[in-house]
Amino acid sequence: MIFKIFQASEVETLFELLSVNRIVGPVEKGRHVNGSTLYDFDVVYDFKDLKLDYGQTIHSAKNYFLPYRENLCTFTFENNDWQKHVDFGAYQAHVFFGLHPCDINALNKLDKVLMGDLYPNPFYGAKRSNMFIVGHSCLPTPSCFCHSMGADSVLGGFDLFLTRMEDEYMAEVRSARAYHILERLETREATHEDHLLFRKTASEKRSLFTCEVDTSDLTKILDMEFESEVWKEWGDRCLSCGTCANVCPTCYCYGVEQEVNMDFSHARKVKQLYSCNLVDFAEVAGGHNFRPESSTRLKYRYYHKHRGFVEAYEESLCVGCGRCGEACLADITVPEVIASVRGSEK
Amino acid sequence: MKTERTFLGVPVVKPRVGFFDLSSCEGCQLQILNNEATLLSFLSLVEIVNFREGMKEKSDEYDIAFVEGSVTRADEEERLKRIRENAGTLVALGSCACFGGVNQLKNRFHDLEWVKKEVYGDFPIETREARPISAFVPVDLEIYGCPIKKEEVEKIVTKLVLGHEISHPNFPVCMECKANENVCLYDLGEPCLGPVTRAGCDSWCTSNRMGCWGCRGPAPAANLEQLEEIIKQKNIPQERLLDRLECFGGFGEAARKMRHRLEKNS
Amino acid sequence: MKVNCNVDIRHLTRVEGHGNIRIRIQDGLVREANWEVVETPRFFEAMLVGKHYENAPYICGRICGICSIGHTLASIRAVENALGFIPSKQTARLRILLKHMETLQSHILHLYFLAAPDFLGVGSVLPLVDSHPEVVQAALRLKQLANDICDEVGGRRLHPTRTVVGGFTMLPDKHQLQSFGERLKKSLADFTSSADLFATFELPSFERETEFVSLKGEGDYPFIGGRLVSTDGVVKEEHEYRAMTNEYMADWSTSKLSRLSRGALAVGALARFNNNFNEMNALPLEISEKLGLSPVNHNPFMNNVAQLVECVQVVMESIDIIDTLLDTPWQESKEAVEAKEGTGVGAVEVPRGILYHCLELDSRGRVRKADCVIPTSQNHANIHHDIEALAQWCVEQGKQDKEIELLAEMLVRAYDPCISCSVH
Amino acid sequence: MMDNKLQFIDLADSRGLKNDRPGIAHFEYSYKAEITNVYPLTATEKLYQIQIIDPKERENFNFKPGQFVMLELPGIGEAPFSISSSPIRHGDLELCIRGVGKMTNFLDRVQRGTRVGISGPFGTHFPVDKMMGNDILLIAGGLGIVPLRSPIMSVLENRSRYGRVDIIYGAREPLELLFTYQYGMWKQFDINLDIIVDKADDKWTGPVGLITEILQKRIDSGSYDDFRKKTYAIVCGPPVMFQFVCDMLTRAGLPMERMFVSLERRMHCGRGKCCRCNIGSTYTCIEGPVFDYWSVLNLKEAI
Ligand SMILES: Cc1cc2nc3c(=O)[nH]c(=O)nc-3n(C[C@H](O)[C@H](O)[C@H](O)COP(=O)(O)OP(=O)(O)OC[C@H]3O[C@@H](n4cnc5c(N)ncnc54)[C@H](O)[C@@H]3O)c2cc1C
Ligand code: SF4
Ligand code: SF4
Ligand code: SF4
Repeated sequence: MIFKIFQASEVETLFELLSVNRIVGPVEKGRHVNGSTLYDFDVVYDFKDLKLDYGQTIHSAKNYFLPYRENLCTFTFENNDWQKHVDFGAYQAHVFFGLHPCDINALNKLDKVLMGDLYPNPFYGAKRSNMFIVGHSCLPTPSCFCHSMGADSVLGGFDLFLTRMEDEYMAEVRSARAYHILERLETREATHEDHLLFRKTASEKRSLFTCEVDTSDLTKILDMEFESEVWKEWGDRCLSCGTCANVCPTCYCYGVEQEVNMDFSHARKVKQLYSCNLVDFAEVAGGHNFRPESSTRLKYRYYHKHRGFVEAYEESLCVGCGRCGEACLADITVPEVIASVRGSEK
Repeated sequence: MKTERTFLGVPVVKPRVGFFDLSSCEGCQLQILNNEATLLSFLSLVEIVNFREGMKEKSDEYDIAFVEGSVTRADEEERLKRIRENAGTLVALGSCACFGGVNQLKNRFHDLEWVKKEVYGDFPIETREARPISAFVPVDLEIYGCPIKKEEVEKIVTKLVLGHEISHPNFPVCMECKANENVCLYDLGEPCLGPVTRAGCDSWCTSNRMGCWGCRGPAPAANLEQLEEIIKQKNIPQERLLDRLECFGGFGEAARKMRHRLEKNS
Repeated sequence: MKVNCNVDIRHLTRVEGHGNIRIRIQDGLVREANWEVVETPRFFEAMLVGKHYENAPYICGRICGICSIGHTLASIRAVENALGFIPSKQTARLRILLKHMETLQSHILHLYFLAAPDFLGVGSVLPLVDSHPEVVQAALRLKQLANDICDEVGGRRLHPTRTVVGGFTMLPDKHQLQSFGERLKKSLADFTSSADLFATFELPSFERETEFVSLKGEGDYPFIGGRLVSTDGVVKEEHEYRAMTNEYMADWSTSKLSRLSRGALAVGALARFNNNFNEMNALPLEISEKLGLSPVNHNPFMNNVAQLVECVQVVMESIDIIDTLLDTPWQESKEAVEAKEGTGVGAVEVPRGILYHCLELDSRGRVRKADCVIPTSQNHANIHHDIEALAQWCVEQGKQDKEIELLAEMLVRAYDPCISCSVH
Repeated sequence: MMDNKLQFIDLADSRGLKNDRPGIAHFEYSYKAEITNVYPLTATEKLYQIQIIDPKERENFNFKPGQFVMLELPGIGEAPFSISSSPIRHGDLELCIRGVGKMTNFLDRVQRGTRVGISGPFGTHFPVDKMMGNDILLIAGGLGIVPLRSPIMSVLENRSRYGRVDIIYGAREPLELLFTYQYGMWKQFDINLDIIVDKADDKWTGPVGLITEILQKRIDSGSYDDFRKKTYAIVCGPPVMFQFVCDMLTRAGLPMERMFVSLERRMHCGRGKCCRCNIGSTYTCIEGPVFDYWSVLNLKEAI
């Protein structure tokens, strides 16, 4: 990895250099009743709108690579025959400016399921291959626990990662393309002092976490506590609304619907991201539901993320971004649920 | 005039349809006309043979009857029964027909004499509690919404004509609201029935920063106890939740119980 | 030849709501000529009692599916007047724009889909799809434009979602507004061709002296708030609306009825035109002249023409409003409003005439008493008298059965009555 | 500045994700096929013979018993179905489908000649090759006979390579029995076929009761050692049924790794992406639908 140092003010130059492309980054979306600012990812046209010091966005950036709704194919009908047309829905490259380590880690996890395995998903793959990612360092929010999930720093999956150190940036350069763009900025080589400062910044960040999840032996504990009463309690609270999955940067499950045009000349097959908390997630034709109670569905969500995925990929499907807990109206948060399952409620 | 068409080799008949209205604002019917861009395609899908608001000719021979509005008078019950007899498929169009709609707001007074007096004084006028049409006749299909969402209606009617089974979303409005990446109304300090209301409107209101009022009725797994808890925790007056639950009649008993509870406590 | 005629129309078509026409003419004598309103009452005024004011616009919008925007705005105005709140200029502009687009879509709906079939000798717009495709296309285009703007400004074309006490929950997108402005400018051409089409329609020359009531514009063609006037010279303030409507009941109608200086009064496009023609822009005036409409006109069939003229007026005003909005930076969309005791009246000109909502609030902002006076209810008595006069006129003209029936239907339709709304 | 413009790369192509590559079942690729015949079997089930139209694709389409395909009716829906025909003979694919939902009820109205989409084959299979030289016990309840028919055919075609073959098939009532026209042929191949129904009608002369009653007799008729070392079982049917049966077999000494079941969960893709069929993080569509019973016991809430 190549490291470069540049003045904080140069980041605007970087933005301008990249702005011939469509840039997606954190912007302000309104004000919470408690006075704090609400952020979300959106297309940014003006550097002034880019809020690099955001805490956490409400939604992840997944709409840009794993859209909530996507056309899987269209059919055209003629004379009792039909043709199927598939379009992966990638038309232009995107620059993601200001992704935090958790969100880049989330992409890396999604890559494993959606680009690896038996049947790589070209809809995702085509978009994923057309991204230029500028990561940005962050400070813990009251609800994030990425360090517990090992996602507070990111080793790959980006082009450039910027760590803010006082009034300078340390840039980790991961791709040749990023290297060439940085050549147009005023940068210098990182010195030993910079390396020390980097470590200091990192350890300061670590000391700021207020929220934690104990993941030791978690896969086994989840199995042991499969029948635990706490699931029922959480289940009673759950609204089965699917909000947690929608804001989650790693939730990818979906449902498919087909619809025919009013003149029967076309049809569409539409995918919609789903959520395992929704009542009919595991319902099959004829009405049998494998998870009829909200507690079994909520439990499944934790099993998939913190047990099953770990077995399959040796890492959890949760990056600890804290979004689901923030968005959940019933205040169901990962740290609390896991603590209660471990029997160590705070 | 039934035109023969096929889809995947299965014959598709162009059904004769009628639109009828009981007590309502007639907005749901109007939504069909409000479909400027696709109106002509809609007309190729069905043959409209009875539509008082839009045409003079009327026929009592129809395959599908769309009935808008709730029943609030004896003559409406009679009309509804006649429509049921004529129609192969009876569709309840909009929240008034499905749940009683805003019309049932007067039911909460229980004293209809007071209601009449409040509006008409001593002038004699006939009315009774507003009820959904399913209280009087079997209903084959319900299309929710106040107003109905035209895109949804088109999808549903296409399926109806094709003979492709129709199912409503089983998840609440929050799903669609999140997919539209809205800021949650609760973050803005406003109440919202999104977590308990059946989706399908594509979060019509919340995408416009208006909290959901539950016009489409409850989602299958609606957790109302928890929503009440949330409203309390967020310091939003309970009354504002009640207003919404009560507005369209979809939450029937739950809303009545809540009113009873609040009135007892105040 | 003596005229004999029985007209019995149950549930008149191509109008909103349920009404019947009954005419009995024996040997050239009009025995009976009635307009009956049989719509079921829904008791909106009672529904609101005890509810917080935030419910009023939301619920009242549901009085009517065609002019839900007007009802919503009237309720909002009533609440704001009761609370002594004056909306910002930006809010006022957006509301007027929204109101105009409702007027446009409603007038177009009436003119092309409900009224035009009579003049073209068909039962509905459906046959026109094949016989007059360009007319239908133009109508759909105009209506869609108006509706699209309602969606963008009000959140929804029917039962709007963004309109609340204090302002809007959300503001329209400026890029969208700009493109709407352009589409509106282009639409003016459609009106010139519409005017040509309407010039070919033969309107009955029937007239009956009528008192016309509307808002009075001061430097503009009025739509929201202001003084109330009549062509008989009555002038009242907004909060004195009861003196302008004088509601009463009659056994032939489930809707309340109104009167002023005479037995009946009329509201609507023709009333607005008759009272405010001097506030109109040049182009609409030009069109009105071309179509033979000049003040004060007492032919109820001319309401159709007045609607067409108003379409042009609201389009031109909307173009200006959009320009102003584009030139001004956005302010906060909504201002905080304090609940307090008070009574407020909101008078709004909706497509069918002047609409009043009056709300009495208690100190916690709950509705103690609500009163809504709907334009069509103000028109019912006049329609009733017009039918009598029309029957008489038909006898004089020697018209026959079918013709009388059609003329009676066309007369009622000309008022563009919104019956379910009038009975609310 | 123009060189900062990111070149749009059609990486989908270079990664082999492109749409137009028949043969490998890429994500949205399906074979166009034609329904060549429809045979009503009972009041609710029909047998569909389906032929992939392109001869090359048809030639390359190979599957193993127990695997399933996704059948697509354009504009109507797509759903998973076990292949019920012989994996060895390259005839038309046979699917036996019950009308229960949106797509299947529409399919019920569809005539021969209709074009459909087929993708797959997907999933794991019954290891019939490994079973050679052993006794085989095939147990089906209700619609479970459908996925079982393919291993049955495959065993028939290599009959001499297997030891004793028993089929135990239970249905609710005689009218619900599937593939009745084939029982005679199965028996000709020296297969012990036991059929039992829950409720007899006037014409029924066979046994009435539960599958387990017949199974008990079968277990009693063999030796424990045969069971432990020489027998494989395939059990298909509703979860309660296969749980009962498998427990019984376990008690009789049949090792759990020698019992196979097929799990049916909701599926929207068949390719391990939609997550709907997951049990924990096990994809029924990739790691299943065929599992040995030991794996099933280890899947939380599988049954
Ligand atoms: C591996 C496997 C093999 C199967 N083999 C057969 C067979 O040979 N014959 C047969 O009749 N049925 C079989 N089924 C069940 C069959 O898939 C369902 O009956 C079918 O999906 C119902 O689809 P629908 O659109 O009519 O129902 P709907 O209820 O309308 O279902 C909508 C969608 O939900 C999913 N879904 C619903 N029920 C099921 C279900 N039981 N299993 C999987 N997905 C479901 C599908 O994606 C379906 O398109 C099998 C299922 C699986 C998983
Ligand atoms: S955990 Fe929370 S966000 Fe997730 S479904 Fe339940 S209530 Fe909704
Ligand atoms: S605004 Fe309403 S619908 Fe949207 S997420 Fe919040 S609670 Fe759910
Ligand atoms: S958001 Fe709620 S109130 Fe609004 S349309 Fe949807 S269901 Fe109805």
